[in-house]
Amino acid sequence: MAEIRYKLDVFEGPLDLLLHLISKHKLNINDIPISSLVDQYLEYITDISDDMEYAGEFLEMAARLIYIKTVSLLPQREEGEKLKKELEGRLIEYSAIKLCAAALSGMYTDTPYCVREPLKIDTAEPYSLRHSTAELLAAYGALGRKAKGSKINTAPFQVIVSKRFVSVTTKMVYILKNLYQTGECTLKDIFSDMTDRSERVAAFLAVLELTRNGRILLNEDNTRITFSNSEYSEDIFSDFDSDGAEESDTSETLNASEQG
Amino acid sequence: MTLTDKAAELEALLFASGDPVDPLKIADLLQIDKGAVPQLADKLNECYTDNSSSLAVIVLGGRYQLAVKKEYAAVVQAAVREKKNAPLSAPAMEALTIIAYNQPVTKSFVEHIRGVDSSGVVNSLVAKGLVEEAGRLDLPGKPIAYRTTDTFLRCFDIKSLDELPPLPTRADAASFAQDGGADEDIQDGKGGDDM
Amino acid sequence: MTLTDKAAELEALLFASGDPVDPLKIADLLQIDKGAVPQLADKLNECYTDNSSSLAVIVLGGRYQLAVKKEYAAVVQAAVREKKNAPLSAPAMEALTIIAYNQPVTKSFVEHIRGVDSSGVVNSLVAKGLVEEAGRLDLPGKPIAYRTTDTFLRCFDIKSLDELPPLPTRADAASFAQDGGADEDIQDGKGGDDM
Repeated sequence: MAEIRYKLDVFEGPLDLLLHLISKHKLNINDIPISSLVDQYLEYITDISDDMEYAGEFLEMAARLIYIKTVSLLPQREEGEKLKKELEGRLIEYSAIKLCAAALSGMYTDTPYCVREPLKIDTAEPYSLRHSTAELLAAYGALGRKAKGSKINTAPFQVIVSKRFVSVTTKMVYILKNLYQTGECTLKDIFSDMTDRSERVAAFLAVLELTRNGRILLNEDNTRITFSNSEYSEDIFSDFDSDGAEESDTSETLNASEQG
Repeated sequence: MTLTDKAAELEALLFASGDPVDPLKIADLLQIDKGAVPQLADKLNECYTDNSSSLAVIVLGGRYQLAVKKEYAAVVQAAVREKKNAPLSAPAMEALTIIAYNQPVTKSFVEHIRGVDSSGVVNSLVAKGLVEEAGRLDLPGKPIAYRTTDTFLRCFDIKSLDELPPLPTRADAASFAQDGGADEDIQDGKGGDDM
Repeated sequence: MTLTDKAAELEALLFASGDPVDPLKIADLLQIDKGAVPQLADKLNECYTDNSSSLAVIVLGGRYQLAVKKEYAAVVQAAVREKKNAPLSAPAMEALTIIAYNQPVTKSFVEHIRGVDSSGVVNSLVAKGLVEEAGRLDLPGKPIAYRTTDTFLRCFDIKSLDELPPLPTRADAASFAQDGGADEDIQDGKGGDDM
């Protein structure tokens, strides 16, 4: 696949490939022998059909060539001739553009005359030309169907934008509160009714944080947690109370679990 | 009086920069000693005076800038005003229409409707004072929203946005589509709903 | 050689504008006859040459712009840290050629001639400032047309589109395709599709 891609990357597109084949096989561009061109073209792109997206333009041209060849075989040959002329015309036109692009690219300079930004002066004088509102309507008409824009609907994005963030502190309190009641619990219990990703991440970080500062202990296979030292338990909430932003959140959690 | 090579280089540098340039940077770019910069600037200024040029090197907070002498302020003002008052281009008018009828809208909304990058066009409308920022929308990335200004109302000679002409109804749009050959999409009335 | 009042005013005007200015506007702002503008610009240029200034008045598409002479491009580019004009890729050059010789044209016209989707290439030319929108064509779907800019003229060092090399004749193009002017490139595979 990579090889084919490399082979085709050399060309700007199907027209470029056709020009290449025409020059390589010394075909007459003013009267292309379609049959032999089709064969050579197909031979060239034969392996690319796996990658439709990449090769679409090349395949479309293949289909076109085959179509021209087919209609040329019919008794009524006018259409075939017409299509062939059209293709020849396109190829010659494209060839002219390539020639011209080569000439232009020689004129392109990487060090042109340098110019400057306009002077930035705040005249505090805004735009003052007068327009009629009919010009707005005309511009609207020029947009065609696209002008039928609806207002931005923020609702579908609410989920993303206002996604709940669960603080680690809240979860630390939640875990400790659990431990007051049970003395020890499994990690599974803690995560069991958490469905929200943010909540789970916060709880996980809370466990790590509590372990790090020595308030809980994890057993050997990291499945159960226990209080490491009950004497801390008195101070814990006062610690968190100083964290102003989290305060209301925390107390809500506490109330909820007290009621429960 | 003619300029030395280095003075001409300094002129080129200040001309293209626009903003004030630090002497250290000047010394670095011209490969001269930092101490020689003031002298070079003086030289350039002398030359401008001698030749009755409209330009002058000014020093702002220790940095150098090329500017127009005060005597020419009138002509400069006129040039800038003229620029600001350049008539609206067709793309600008399109973008203004989209903003006027859908405000507040983001640049990407304008871009979506127009089908091409419209950032520059919207910026030019802001520069002309026809459109202004209107906070950020509650969308991913918190994009800036834009709305029309009082200047807009004045320029279009209306008192409020209510006076904007009504947009063609769906039926009108459909017949427009028929004459104009525009799209079927209008029929179902939800052209560009998606962002 | 010293500047006359009007020449100095012209200098101030062009300096402030930055962009190319139409001679009609110059005549209007300086209150001179339109026919006197080219002469005045010549005067200013003469003066710049005499004084070995780094500046020059250039004419782009019939409009006047103050610029830095090419000799000083290196120092200016270092100063404004403007990326050196990256060479244009082959696809970009093809698209630019098609637009330059057929303007105003739509993206689908470019695509038709090249035989490949050209939307991205045209967008990149717009981003580079070589090409700009030129309104919509009265065709189904109201497509946007594109044309080349003043920057295009400046980057190809021509004063107007008339100075573009003539398009190859049909016969030239046909024989080019036949004797394979492009052949060598293809053999060693350095077509270079990347932009």
